[in-house]
Amino acid sequence: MKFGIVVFPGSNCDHDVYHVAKHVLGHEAAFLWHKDTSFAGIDCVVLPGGFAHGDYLRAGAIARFSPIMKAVEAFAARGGLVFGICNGFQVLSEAGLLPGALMCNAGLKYVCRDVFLRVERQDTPFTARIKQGTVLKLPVGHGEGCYYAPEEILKELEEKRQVVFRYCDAGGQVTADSNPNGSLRGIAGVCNARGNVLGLMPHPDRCAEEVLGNAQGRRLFDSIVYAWELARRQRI
Amino acid sequence: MKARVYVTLKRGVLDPQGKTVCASLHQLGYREVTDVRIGKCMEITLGGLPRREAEQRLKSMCEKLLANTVIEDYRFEIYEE
Amino acid sequence: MKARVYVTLKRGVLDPQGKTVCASLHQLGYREVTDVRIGKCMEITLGGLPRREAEQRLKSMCEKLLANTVIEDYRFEIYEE
Amino acid sequence: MTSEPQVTRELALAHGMTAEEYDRAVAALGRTPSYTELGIFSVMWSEHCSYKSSRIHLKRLPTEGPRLIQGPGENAGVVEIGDGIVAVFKMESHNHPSYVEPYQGAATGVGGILRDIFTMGARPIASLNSLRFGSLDHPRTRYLVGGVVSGIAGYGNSIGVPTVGGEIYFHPSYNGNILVNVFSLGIARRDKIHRGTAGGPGNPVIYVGSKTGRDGIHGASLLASSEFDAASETKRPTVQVGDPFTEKLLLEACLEVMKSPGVVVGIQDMGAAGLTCSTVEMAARAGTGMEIDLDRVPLREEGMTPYEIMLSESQERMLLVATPQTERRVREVFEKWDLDASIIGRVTDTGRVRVTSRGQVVADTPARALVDDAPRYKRPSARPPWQDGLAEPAPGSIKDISNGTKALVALSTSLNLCSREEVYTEYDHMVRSNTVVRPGSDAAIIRLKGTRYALALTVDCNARHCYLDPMEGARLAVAEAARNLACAGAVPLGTTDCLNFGNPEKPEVMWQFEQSIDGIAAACRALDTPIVGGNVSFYNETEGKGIHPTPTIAMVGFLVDVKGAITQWFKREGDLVFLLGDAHGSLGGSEYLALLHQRESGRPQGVDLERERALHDLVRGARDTGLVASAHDCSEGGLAFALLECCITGPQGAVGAEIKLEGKGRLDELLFGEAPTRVIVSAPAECRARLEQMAHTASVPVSLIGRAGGPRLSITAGGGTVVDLELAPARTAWRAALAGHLKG
Ligand SMILES: Nc1ncnc2c1ncn2[C@@H]1O[C@H](COP(=O)(O)OP(=O)(O)O)[C@@H](O)[C@H]1O
Ligand SMILES: [Mg+2]
Repeated sequence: MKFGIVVFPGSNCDHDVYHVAKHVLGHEAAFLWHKDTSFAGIDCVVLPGGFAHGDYLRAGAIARFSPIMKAVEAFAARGGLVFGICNGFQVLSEAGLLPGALMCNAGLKYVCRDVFLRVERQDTPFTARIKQGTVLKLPVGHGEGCYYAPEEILKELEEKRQVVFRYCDAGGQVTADSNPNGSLRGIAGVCNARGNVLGLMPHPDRCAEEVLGNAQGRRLFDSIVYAWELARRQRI
Repeated sequence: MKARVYVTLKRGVLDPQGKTVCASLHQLGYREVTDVRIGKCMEITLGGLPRREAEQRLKSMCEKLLANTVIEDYRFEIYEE
Repeated sequence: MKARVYVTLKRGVLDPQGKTVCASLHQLGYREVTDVRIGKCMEITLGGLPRREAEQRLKSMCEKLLANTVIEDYRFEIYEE
Repeated sequence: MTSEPQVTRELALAHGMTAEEYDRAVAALGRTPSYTELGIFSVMWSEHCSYKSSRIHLKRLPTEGPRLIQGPGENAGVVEIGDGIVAVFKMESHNHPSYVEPYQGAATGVGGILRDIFTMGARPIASLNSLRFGSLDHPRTRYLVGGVVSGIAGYGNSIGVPTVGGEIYFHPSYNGNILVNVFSLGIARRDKIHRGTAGGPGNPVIYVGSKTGRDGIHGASLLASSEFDAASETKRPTVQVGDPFTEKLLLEACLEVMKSPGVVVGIQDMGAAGLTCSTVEMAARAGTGMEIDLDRVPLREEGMTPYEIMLSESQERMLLVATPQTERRVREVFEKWDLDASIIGRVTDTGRVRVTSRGQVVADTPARALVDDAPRYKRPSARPPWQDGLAEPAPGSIKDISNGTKALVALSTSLNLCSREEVYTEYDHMVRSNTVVRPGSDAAIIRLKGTRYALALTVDCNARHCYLDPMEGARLAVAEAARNLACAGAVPLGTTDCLNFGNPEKPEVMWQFEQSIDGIAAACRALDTPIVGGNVSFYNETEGKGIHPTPTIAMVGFLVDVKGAITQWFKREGDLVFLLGDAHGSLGGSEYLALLHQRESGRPQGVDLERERALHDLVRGARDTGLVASAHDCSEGGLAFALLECCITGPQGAVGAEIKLEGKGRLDELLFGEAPTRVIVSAPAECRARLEQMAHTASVPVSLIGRAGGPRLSITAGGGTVVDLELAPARTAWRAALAGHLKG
């Protein structure tokens, strides 16, 4: 399978995702330059972490207008897998591909540390190999990760089960203490209604190898590969 | 021609920065302060457009880029230097 | 009583945000924009002080906390709701 | 064109030059300098740029080694790692600007050191910092801490270079002069290293990056070259605002353009003294000259004079020399990254830097003279009379303790010893996904993708030791840094230093400086870790009060296999705990004396460098044989505090220990006395015999002092329990303490 990694000016984790896709998973990977208007032969588009356009004005606000984003939108509309990690999530929400907004952390500071996440559903391509209710340990690294949406949107998200990950404690309880940024309802990751676009604040790309002391992030990437293969087999 | 654009958090959206500044002001002894809300203020210089058109253009800049209307309100004023 | 405090970067101080937003507006086709400077605007609610005193207090809040006078200028206006 | 002021001796003095220096400039030119030339001479010969007080002493530092590829003299040092890969690193101070505006001062400090690294063709992959602040009861301290930490985070996080370690200390001597020392390391292919030379007369000189503004005119150079006083507030130039986004683009564009060989002839960042320093130094290094036209310099503001353009310290700019054949390629790449690239001149063979503006020559100075003929001073130095008074026998009249639990808790929650988590969680320490050991162990470890190699990084200095005994303090700092690397399983590759001192015109400060240099030199020689570059920051004085001498040492170590990485915390219940090295510590200069008895006195225990080295070899050797589960350097806070750290610093929670110490004499000295050359290791029980055997062979004292496990740390000595501590709450308190102190 082939991952396409969007490079915005200011993307920092583009190489990290590339490394996971290519050297850890052993799949193909290509960078997609933000000024390009199209791409082909890509099975999953990843919008990586970083500070696109310096995150000036608002995180993701300027990047969403990059020429490549039209192509990403079209790709998503065709059912293609789109995965926004951290800054990528911020770009997707600014672009309206995902609901809500990511605001300044409640603690006002950038925060880099491990958090626990509860997987809220298994029936997405990004969690296909992870049982619902599983607690994962992943690192966060962001200054604007506080998820916000108006009450009626939150309701809708819950009804349609679009909340895929929530911050929790080691035992899986969603508590205020385990929430690193003040996100409403502990939301760490949401998908679109169709389930093919996911935004996630924590970084699976930073914990996909044993040498880094934690390989749990790999489970998301393995899920993507698994779901893609399943879909391909069904197509045949 | 210049414009001042004010972007503020919508009512009801929590403003942790404002809260913190308010608390710091209290600490410094400014007990009379009861609330602080923090927003952005942008000063935009624009080339000569008729005022009406400038207004329309500014509105669309705000909607598209300068404000995120999920969480923010905006207003602007146009003035000549 | 309320006050609006505007904190802006001093003339000559680089404004990376403004520069980047300006470039982005150009890309979006707003070629008429020639400059953008981004500052903060704070809405402060204060308990009943005589106006003169409120002015003094606000000035000192700005100098002490709200603005960093090494790189920023400030101004404020007081109004009743 | 505005006419420029007439240059006089008085004007030169107002520029911070001495009368002799001015005469020297006149002699170098053979005439009275123009106003712009005066500006150029004054910055190039400032303390910050010319090292005029330190140069003759820096020569004593060891700058050679089998792995050393580039020592001092370039933008950063280079050492060989293996397989054609090199590490490029350096440390710089940004003390004065950070005191004036902590956020931007620290941020632009990070920006500057990163440019020094990627200028060399290396991709920065890790940063460190070493910070010193005044006491918490100083009204500015909390503001400064918040600003500096956020500034480092703001810049480093945004540009995507992980900040993997550092140190923070508080002491009243820094009340008016904080220290912000930033270190960065990059890696490159050995054959892709670039240097700051302007070779090839005729070649185009290209300006890339941000536009030039009026910020920081005479900034870093002058600010850092004289004492601080109330007047600096008004004299102060506009503070520079950092733009990490532009720097990120600059980084990517520079590395891209340097990837193909031969495109870039030479490249240098514009740091202190901006365009002046970069043109002059590049020409001087190559023995060439340069002609530049200021009309082609991209400007941010209108009406800038030649003087202002030459002296501006606007950030995020570089000067690059290409060839007539490659200049198009350079422009293409910078255009791709939306950056300005403007040909502002050519390399010449005249040996002079000639600057024109609107068709007129505004400066025409010899390049070499500005660099090589810069004044050099052997300033008077003298051991201050008060120095002896500090050495009073340490414990003196202090009453010994009968139980150490309370003191241990006090130390572990004290401002200088509590967990730094509150700070380092604000730094992205994981971006680039190489961080194998995060902040919080003796040294950080990063792996090198595509190889089995890893690097260990640490930065150390105990300024109290340096104050009490500058020579020994410097030796101790180097020894501690090397010990930290050994405890991580690494061999030192090289060292960079940042020498922070007071006013060099004071003989006592100069004495401290000279002593420190000799201490560093001796220790680096003995421990085989050459100095690859560094920085000197003098004039850290406010109204006559200087800082403790603070020669910060940053050291880089090498692991052939990342699997050999060691961390400091106990891993398993039942592992045996050993002390390698001498059991005895001294209260002289200890944290215990300072914190609990408000005394900064006594002699820090000196280091025997041969024994130190044997200890490091032993730790690494034992690791290679699979005999260590953890290794921890035993420094501030003594044996008891080091043991506590072994128990509570692990990310998974506390692992207790039962410890039995032998020792006669004072209990406080036994528990909290400090000494170099000591490491606490834990190892599985079956390893005991072999570990002891290895230690004996290496002539390193070894004692089995206990066993890991349980929820408590208990220490017995002389038959009684002297420490008994429940670890879960102790760990929580240790972790939360810094936030508490800073909240006030
Ligand atoms: N304390 C020191 N030890 C070793 N080398 C030093 C020291 N201080 C400065 N140097 C070297 O002197 C040269 C000039 O340093 P510097 O002027 O700080 O560079 P920059 O222009 O990047 O600030 C560098 O090569 C630096 O490594
Ligand atoms: Mg340099």
